[in-house]
Order: sequence, then C-alpha cells, then structure tokens
Amino acid sequence: MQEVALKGFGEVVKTVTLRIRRYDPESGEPPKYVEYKVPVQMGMTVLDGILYVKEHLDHTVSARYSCRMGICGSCGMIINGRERLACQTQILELGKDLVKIDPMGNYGTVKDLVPDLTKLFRNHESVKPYVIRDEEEPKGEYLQTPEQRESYAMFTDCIMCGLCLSACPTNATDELYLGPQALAQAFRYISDNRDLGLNERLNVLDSKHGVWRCHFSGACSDVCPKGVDPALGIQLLRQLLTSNVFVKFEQKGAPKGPDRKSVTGVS
Amino acid sequence: MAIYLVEIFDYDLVIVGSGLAGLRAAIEAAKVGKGKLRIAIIAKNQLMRPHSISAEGGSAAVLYMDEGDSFDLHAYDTIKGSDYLADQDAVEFFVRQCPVDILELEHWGIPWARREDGRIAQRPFGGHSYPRATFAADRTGFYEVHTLYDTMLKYGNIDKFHEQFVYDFLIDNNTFRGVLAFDIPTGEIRIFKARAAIIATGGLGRLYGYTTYSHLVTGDGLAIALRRGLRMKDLEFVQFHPTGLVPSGILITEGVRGDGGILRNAKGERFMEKYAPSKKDLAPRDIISRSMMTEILEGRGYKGPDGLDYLLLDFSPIGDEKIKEKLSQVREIGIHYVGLDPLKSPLPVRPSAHYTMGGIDITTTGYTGVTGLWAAGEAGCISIHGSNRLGSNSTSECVVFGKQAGGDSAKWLLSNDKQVNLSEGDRAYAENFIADAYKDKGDNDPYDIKRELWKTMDRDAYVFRNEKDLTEGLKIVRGLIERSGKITIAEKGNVYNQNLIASLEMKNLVELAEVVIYGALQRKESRGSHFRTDFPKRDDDNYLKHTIIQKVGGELKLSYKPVTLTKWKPEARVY
Amino acid sequence: MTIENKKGWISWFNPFKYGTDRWMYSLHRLTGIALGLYLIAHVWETSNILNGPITWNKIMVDLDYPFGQHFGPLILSLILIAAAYHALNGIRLTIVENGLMLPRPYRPEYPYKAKSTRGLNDVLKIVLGILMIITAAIGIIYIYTGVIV
Amino acid sequence: MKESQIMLIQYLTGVLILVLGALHFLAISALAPTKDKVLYHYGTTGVHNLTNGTLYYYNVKKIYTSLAWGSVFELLLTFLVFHIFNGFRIILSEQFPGGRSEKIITYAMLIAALVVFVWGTRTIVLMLYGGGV
Ligand SMILES: Cc1cc2nc3c(=O)[nH]c(=O)nc-3n(C[C@H](O)[C@H](O)[C@H](O)COP(=O)(O)OP(=O)(O)OC[C@H]3O[C@@H](n4cnc5c(N)ncnc54)[C@H](O)[C@@H]3O)c2cc1C
Ligand code: HEM
Ligand code: SF4
Ligand code: F3S
Ligand code: FES
Repeated sequence: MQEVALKGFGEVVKTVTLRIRRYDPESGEPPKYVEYKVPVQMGMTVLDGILYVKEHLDHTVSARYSCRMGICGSCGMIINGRERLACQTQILELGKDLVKIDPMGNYGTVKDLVPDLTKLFRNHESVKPYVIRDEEEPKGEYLQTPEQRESYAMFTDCIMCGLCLSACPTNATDELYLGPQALAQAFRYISDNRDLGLNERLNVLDSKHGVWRCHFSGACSDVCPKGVDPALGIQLLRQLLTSNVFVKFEQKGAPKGPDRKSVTGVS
Repeated sequence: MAIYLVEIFDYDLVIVGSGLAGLRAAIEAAKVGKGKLRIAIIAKNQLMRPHSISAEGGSAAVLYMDEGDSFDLHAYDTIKGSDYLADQDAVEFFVRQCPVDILELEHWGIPWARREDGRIAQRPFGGHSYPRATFAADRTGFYEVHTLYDTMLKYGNIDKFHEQFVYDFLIDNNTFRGVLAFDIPTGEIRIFKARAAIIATGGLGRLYGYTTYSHLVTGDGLAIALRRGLRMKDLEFVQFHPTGLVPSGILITEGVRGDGGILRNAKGERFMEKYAPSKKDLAPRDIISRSMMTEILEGRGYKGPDGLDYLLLDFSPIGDEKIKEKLSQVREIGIHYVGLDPLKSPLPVRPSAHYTMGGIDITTTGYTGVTGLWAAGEAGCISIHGSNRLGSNSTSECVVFGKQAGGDSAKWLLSNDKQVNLSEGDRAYAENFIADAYKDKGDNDPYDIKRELWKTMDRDAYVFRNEKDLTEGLKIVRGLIERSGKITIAEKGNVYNQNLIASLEMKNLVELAEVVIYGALQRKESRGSHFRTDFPKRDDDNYLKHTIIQKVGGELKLSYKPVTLTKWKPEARVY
Repeated sequence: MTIENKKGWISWFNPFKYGTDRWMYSLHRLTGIALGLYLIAHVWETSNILNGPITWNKIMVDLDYPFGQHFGPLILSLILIAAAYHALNGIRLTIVENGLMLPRPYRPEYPYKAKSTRGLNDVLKIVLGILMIITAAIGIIYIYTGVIV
Repeated sequence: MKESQIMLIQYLTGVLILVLGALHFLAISALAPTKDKVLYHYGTTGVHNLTNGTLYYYNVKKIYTSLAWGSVFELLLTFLVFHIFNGFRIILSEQFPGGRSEKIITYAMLIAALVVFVWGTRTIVLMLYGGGV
C-alpha cells in the first residue's frame, strides 16, 4: 500500500486575499468590502480562511458555522458569485488569488456573512414536513422496500442550508414564494409511502406562491451542496398536482410489519 | 453596545439544547403535556443544526430477536465495552427501550435503510457481537435530527428559539428557577423563567483541537452545571475515535469498518489482528485507538502534517457499489477535505477526540437532584457507557433518555403547580453578567487561550496518559483559567457578537479541562478510554467506582459513587 | 435590524455561474415580456386596417422608418426569433414542468450533478434548439426575401 | 380558480398559440389568399414598397375578410390574451407579492386583457362584416 498523498498539507502554499462583505447594523453604515490577506495551506477551506481572519486579523468578522464537515448547513454564502458551503469549498480549488465572499442573497443580512433564515424555516414549517397519519401509536414498523425508500430518499438529504433560495430567481423577487427547499420537502413527505397527508398540504402547495411559482430555472439544483435536486422534486410534485386536477390522487399508506411486541419484545 | 434589553419569558419547561436528546425530550414533553404545558426549546445554533447532525454510523437497537439478537447480548456488549464501569441496571433499561424508540423514529419518517422485505436493515458496529446498528446511509444522526426536528413542528405548543446563548441557570436552594441567555442576532438578554428545565447541551469535545466535534460543542451546559454545584461524573473518560481524518479530525464513521474496511499501518499490515484477534477492526474504540497509537509511536505510521502522524483506512474490501450506497458521505468528505476518493485510495486517519462518557450525574429519568432540573444526552451521565462507549449506543441513548427526561419532567410539571418567581436581583444579575463579560480585564486574547488549551489537551490528555503529563497539563490549564479572567473582547457590539461568545465558551472549556485532567490524575488505573502508562492495569479493587467531582467554593471536590452490578461480573476484557 | 439583501429582478440578467436552465429561464421570461408587449402593439397596429389604406400605409411606414430603413424587418425578425425561442422552450417547459421526461428520484452520487437539468431535458433542449434555429431561419429568409423555403 | 388550473390553461394556451401562431404565419405567407405572397418588397432604393406584398393594404384586407382566417385570428387572440396577461400577472405578482398588491395586479391585468381582447375582436369582427375602406 502506497503512502497517501497529503503533500503540501501543513505548509503555506500561497497568500490569497479574501474580500469579505462587511455589514455592521450598529454602525449605521452601508455594507462595504474589506480585504484580508490569508496564508493558505493545502486543504484549507473558505471557512478555515474566515476563521483565520477571525482569530488572527479581525475578531469582529462574523459568520455562521458549526460542523465544518458540510452537514449542519450553517455556512452557506456566496463565494466568487456562486452559492456554496464555505466549509466545503477549498480555497485552492477556486484557483483565484482573490476570493469574494458575500452573504447569501434573498435573505436579510443580520451582520457580515450571517443571513436571517427565518423565511426558510417558516416556509419549511408551512408544508407540514412530517409524516401525517391518523393513528398516534402504531403497533408495528411500516414496511418499505429499498425501492420505495429510494423514491423519496434523495430529498431527505437536504441540510436546510438555504443556498437554493439564494440562487433561485423567483425568490429574488417573490419573498412569499415557498422556495425550492420547502417544496422539495413537501414532495419528500408526500412520496414517502408512510405518509397520508397529501390533502392537508394541497392548499399550501397549490397556492399563489406555491409550487407554480417555480419556473424551472434549475439554479437550486445546481448549487445544492448535497445533490438534493429540489427542482426535480418540484416538477414531480407539479405532475402530481396537474394530474390531481383530473383524477384525485390517492395515497395508500405503507403496510405494517409484525407488531412491536414480536419485533422488540417490548409492547 | 451597552443597552441590554431584558426580555422575560415565562414557561413551564425549557429545554436547553436541540440535539437528539433535546428534540426528543421536547416532543415527549409536548405529548405527555397534552397541550397543557408551555414548552420552549432553545439552542445556541439554529435548532436543526446541533452537533448530533454529525453522527454518521448508526443507532444500536435489538430489532431481530428471532434472528439471534437479544437484550442480554446487547447489554453484555455494552457493559463489556464500558470496561465494567457501566451501571448495569441502567444498561438493562436502556437496551429494552432502544427498539421502541428506533421504531418510533421509523413512524415519524426517518429513512432507515431497508432490507428487501421492507424491514429495517442493520449493520455491524465496533464492540457489538451482532449487527445491530440501525442506520441510514452514513448520515444517521443527520436524519435523526431532521426527523425529530420535523416531527417537533407538529406540536403547536413548543416555542422554538434559535440562536440563544445560554450563560447561566438560576438555581438557589437546590431549586431551579430559570435560564439566562442572550439572543445572538440582537444581543438582547433573555430570562426564561421556568418551572423546569432539561439540560441537553451535549459534550465537551472542543477541549481538544484534533477532534470530530463541531466547533460549537464547548460543554457550556456542563460548565454551568459545574459552577452551580452539580455533580460531575466520570469526566476523565473521553473517547477517541480511531478514524478521524487527518488533518482536520473530521469523522470517518466506524460504519466503514462495519462494512468491511480495514486499518493498515505503514507496512501495509492489518495490525488489528495482533491486538484483537477475534474482533479485529471491529473491536471497541478505546482498544483500536490505543493499538493505532502504539503502531504510530513504534514508528509504523506515516509522517503527517503538524505532527499528526497517521495510519491508513483501506476501503478496498468494501466494494465500489457499497461505498457509493452506504458510505456516500464519507466519500464526499474524503474528496472534499483531502482530495482522496475512497473508491481509489485509502484515507489517512488517526484517533480523534470524539465523545464525552461522563457528564452531569443523573438517574435513568434524567433527574439531576436539583428540583426542576433534568439532563439528557451527552451532557448527562447515567452511566450506560462507563469508561468507553460502544459506537452507535449514544444516539440511541439520546433518544431513549431524552424521551425519559421529557416525559418525566412533564409528568412532574403536571402533577404539581409549584410556581417560581424572579426577583429584581435576578434581572440585575443577568445584566451584570453580560456587562462584565464585555469589559476588558487584561490583554489576553480568548482565541490564544483556546489554542493553547487545545495544544495542552492534545498532548497531555490524549489516548495515553501519565502522571507527569497530566500534572504538567493541570498546571498549564490552571494558568489558563487564571488568564481567562483577564481577557479583552475586541468586539463591543450587540449584534451577532461571536467574539463575546467565544470568550464565554473558552472560559467554560478551561474550567472543564481542569476537571477532566484532575479526574484523570486521580484515577490511578487504566480502564476503557482512560489509559495510564504508569498504571497500565485495570484495578477493580480500588477503582470500580464512578468519579464524582463537584465545585465547592471554587475548589474541586472529589468523591466516588459505587457502580451498580447486576448480572455481569467484571472479567478480563479481550476481543 | 437586518438589512435587505434581495437580488431582485436584476438577477434575471445575471444567469452566470449557474446551469443552462437558468439562462433559458431568463430568456423565456424576457422574450415572454417582449412578445407580450409586441402583441399589444400588434393588436393596436392591425386595428388600423379599419381606417383605410392611407392610415394603414402611414402606420406601416412609421413603423419601418423611425430608425433607418430596415427597422421593420429587423424588428420582425427579432420578434420571430423571440417567438421561436419562447414557443419551443415553452414546449419544453410544458413537458418538463409537468414532470414528463424527467428522471425518477435517484441516488445522488458525488460529485453531485443534478439529473433534472440534464439527461432527457438536455436532449429536449438540443432538439428544440435545432428546431428553433430552423424555424427562425425560415422566417427570417422569408421576411427578407419573400422566399418560403 | 386554483393556481394549478390556471397554470394548466397557461400551458394549454401556450401549445395552442404555437399551432395557431404557425397558421398565422402561413396566413401572411404561403397560404395567403393573395397573388403576391412576399412580405416586404424593396424598391431600387431599398425602400419598402407599399403598393405590393402581403402587407399591402388590400392584401391584408383580403385575409381579414375570410371567415376561416378571421376565426383563426380570433382564437389566437383569445389564447394569447389569456397567456400573456396571466404571464404578466405572474411576473408582476412575483415582483410585488402581497395580498393587496396581488389583488390590484389581478384586476388590472383582467381589465387590460379585456381591453386588448375587445380591441382585437373589434378589428376582426368589423373587418368580417365589411369594415375598412
Ligand atoms: C462526528 C461524530 C459522529 C458520531 N457518530 C455517532 C454514531 O454513529 N452513533 C452514535 O450512536 N453516536 C455517534 N456520535 C455521538 C452522538 O452523536 C452524540 O453523542 C450525540 O449526538 C449528542 O447529542 P446531544 O443531544 O446530547 O447533544 P448535541 O447534539 O451536541 O446538542 C447540543 C445542543 O446544545 C446546544 N447548546 C450547547 N451549548 C449551549 C449554550 N451555551 N446555550 C444554548 N444552547 C447550547 C447546542 O446548540 C445543541 O443544540 C457521534 C459523535 C460525533 C462527534
Ligand atoms: C407570441 C406568443 C407568446 C407570448 C406573447 C407569450 C408570453 C408569455 C409570458 C409573458 C409568459 C410569462 C413569463 C414567465 O412566466 O416567466 C409566458 C409564459 C409561458 N409561456 Fe408563453 N407566450 C407566447 C407563446 C408561447 C408558446 C407558443 C408557448 C409554448 C407552447 C408558450 C409557453 C409558455 C409557458 C409554458 C409559460 C410558463 C412558463 C413558466 O411559468 O415557467 N408561450 N408566456
Ligand atoms: S435543497 Fe439543497 S441547497 Fe436547498 S436547503 Fe436543502 S441542501 Fe440546501
Ligand atoms: S431555482 Fe427556483 S425557479 Fe424553480 S427550479 Fe429551482 S425553484
Ligand atoms: S459548517 Fe456545517 S455545513 Fe459548513
């Protein structure tokens, strides 16, 4: 087995300028760009760069972050004009000596690179993103074949980073639009064979700012860091709604497996 | 700066932390409360982004008794894994609850991996003698958090507060009265007056620089509890996950080895055959971590950046299709962070700080002993993990005991209507605390102190420990505590002041570091994750007991608590 | 105290950095608006037929000559191109926006490339794109030469 | 009406416009009931010749006075008016979202659509019944 190529890790390769959009609501000044020179090592992500600035150059730079492994969805921002997760973007791979960092668009900016995601959460909540069934305490597991799982699984990968809303041109004007994230989640639950809640979600989805405000610009799927492809979810949801105009769509609900006592020994 | 709006909320139950434990507790409390309780859930990041989201591998549960698994087997694995420091009654309770809660998650829509017949699939995991890690690709924790978060949205009477930094609890006369926090986006101080609270703030992983933890896991809840005189149990046991990715420390799940991955040293040997002949790469984490460090220290590792020497995790036995299907996230991580695709190349790994076995001393219902205060998840220590947690037991623990804490506190709240009151003094205290935190008290930089702490912990309280290192480390940490009182906050604004947060977190960390090292110094034996090179043997005669540390008048007070043994007698631990 | 950071309609003109669908969206919208305005003008313009040949001719000449002699055919050609684009892309949108010719949910594989904007959707784009060029070419040749190919 | 139904019509009218639009194109070219089927005639100076070609007043009139073409135009107009003003409604209500503004937009578009529709219909009908000079 050969040695793994970690060459260059731990050494400074070059210096890159981060041009960060700064905005401090308390100063009363409009946003402005400030440049910071950051020594970049192999493997250094834009988030590492921002943290370097924060710890060594200017303590007051603010950004949202947590997991630094691209799963919590905190660190969405616009890097060199495109929506990306800061912690998943290698500075060196950008191939530029100047990295321009903006907060996500179509949200308010709280401070510097921190967007106000209230809208995203509100929209997500409005599509009832949970399994809707009548029974409170089902007695067994719901059966779901790997194929049935695959029919919605890709949409469960959404980390709620909100990048798609920043890239979506409809969101650029229509702040009441549900947005690709929420719509994809609606589709995720509707197409989950355990769910029976289509009808409860219809009036939100089929509203003036629901699923029909997507014009399939595909930008959401393009920037999604998790390959969720919300655009696909939206179009399939739309197919469901159009056919629902002619023939009422029925959800059957997953069959139940053996009851809990026999599965778990506990009732 | 300087204007501190104080807003006062009035709740029955406040849940601090929105990890698996916190979310599960909130749902259970809402269910048990049947709309009669006013519940708030608050966390310092947005509620759907707790650290639990990083959990990858799986959640343990006995689902297929008909196929050979059993509660006793799970309990035995857990207890043996814990090096017999687990409280066995708690473990027995735990293993029986796991399947119930795993199925509950299933009903709420989690995309568990499935078998062909539509039933839930499971994968093998380290230290378990049966493949019982219920999983969903390699993002189990992520799916669990989102399923719970989504399900929580169903309950109208849970108020959700994102980005509230909790800096203290109001506790007097052993009674809980409220939570002090500030709203990060506005800087506004908020007092959550409440009759009860659940601490679910997670572990203390960011004591270490090289760690699998999120940046935000700074043990705040533990530190506050410590300051407020609660009992800290077994904090010296910190788990090191064998496969942290060099150089960032990001986790490469144990599921890789569960699915067939192999650890190799620089000679290409599968060295785990030597250390754990039967379980090999699926031995418990403490054993693998030690074996890896032995290999590295004996010169059979590769030279890594910044002294992070590493070994290799070989993916080739797994097969491309399986990697793509079950380990997609690991693959993504490999490509993103070291530019290596596991389909083609092994990944560089090294033991990385991963889990806090200890925590606030609680009962199986999460009760802390302070009236109105419960704890759950990694912040609590019921002692089912003892001195070493088995992989996949902790996410299960969070849902199982999160549910217990939520249910128990809700029942307690319904059955008594004792009210709590705030006084003017509380308000002044809340304000002064923050006013004081803003003040410059010296020229130390919080980030410098944190970096120094990381260096110390990574060196002195890592996998192998000894008297000399620990004493030295304790001295440094005490110096850091001293310095942490004399810092400058560069940023003075109210809005999203991460500088202020960093300084508060740093203070919490150094105080916990002292407890961890102090506890490690006092435990003169090797057990589970705590390995003393100067006392390399387990010592059941003197140390088969839990370390309890309390802070009394600024001093650490050490005491012990017996371990509950039921069916399983301590025996030698070979795998 | 958050500050608004909406990209606004100006972002229709910034489809850079994203995929082809984002371009096509911008064009579809812009051509839609242009065609709509044209049609309103066209309805008014043609209504002058009621006013007899003198007015009609005056209108025709006015529309042709304000900016040089080839303005009329030029505008007509542009409208034709816009119409060809909007119509054929409209066909594509009618198909894909109703979930036809799109992949079924799949397992994303790193490096993630969304399949909804590729695959058959791309085939549609190419086929309709070719059709669009042909249509526009036929139209323009006719407008300029009177020859119907 | 539900948004899904409106949009269904939007798609449908789109497709119909394409068909009728193609006919419309043919009306002034290949199928024009006139001898001269050329759109623009250019004189020696390169200037549009207004005494010939399909855009020549009497040629256009001939197309309008045919009942078949008149119906095609009327249908096309109907679909187009719906398609366009619904399109404008979408664009505008995305630009100015909100209950009140959307109501205003919807009604404004409705009125505008009616005006255009009536105006276009007037031309077609009057021409059919011997309008023009
Ligand atoms: C990388 C990684 C992978 C793992 N994989 C597995 C696995 O495969 N299987 C398994 O069983 N276990 C795994 N674990 C362990 C398991 O994920 C954790 O133990 C568990 O998720 C902890 O959950 P929790 O709810 O206790 O706390 P956390 O998820 O850590 O949540 C803490 C919450 O408290 C909040 N909080 C903290 N401080 C404050 C404050 N001051 N004010 C307000 N709020 C605050 C945070 O915002 C957060 O919401 C893994 C751990 C790591 C690090
Ligand atoms: C000359 C005639 C036409 C005009 C003036 C016109 C005008 C418009 C306008 C203004 C819009 C709204 C734009 C938007 O939503 O972004 C629109 C949308 C649309 N048009 Fe047309 N259109 C015409 C012809 C067609 C044709 C022939 C088709 C194809 C079959 C078509 C299909 C569509 C579709 C599908 C939409 C909806 C786009 C969406 O919502 O994403 N249109 N049109
Ligand atoms: S769909 Fe993708 S881009 Fe949008 S919020 Fe989810 S993960 Fe982010
Ligand atoms: S970017 Fe927006 S327009 Fe539709 S395809 Fe995505 S939601
Ligand atoms: S920090 Fe969690 S996604 Fe980037």
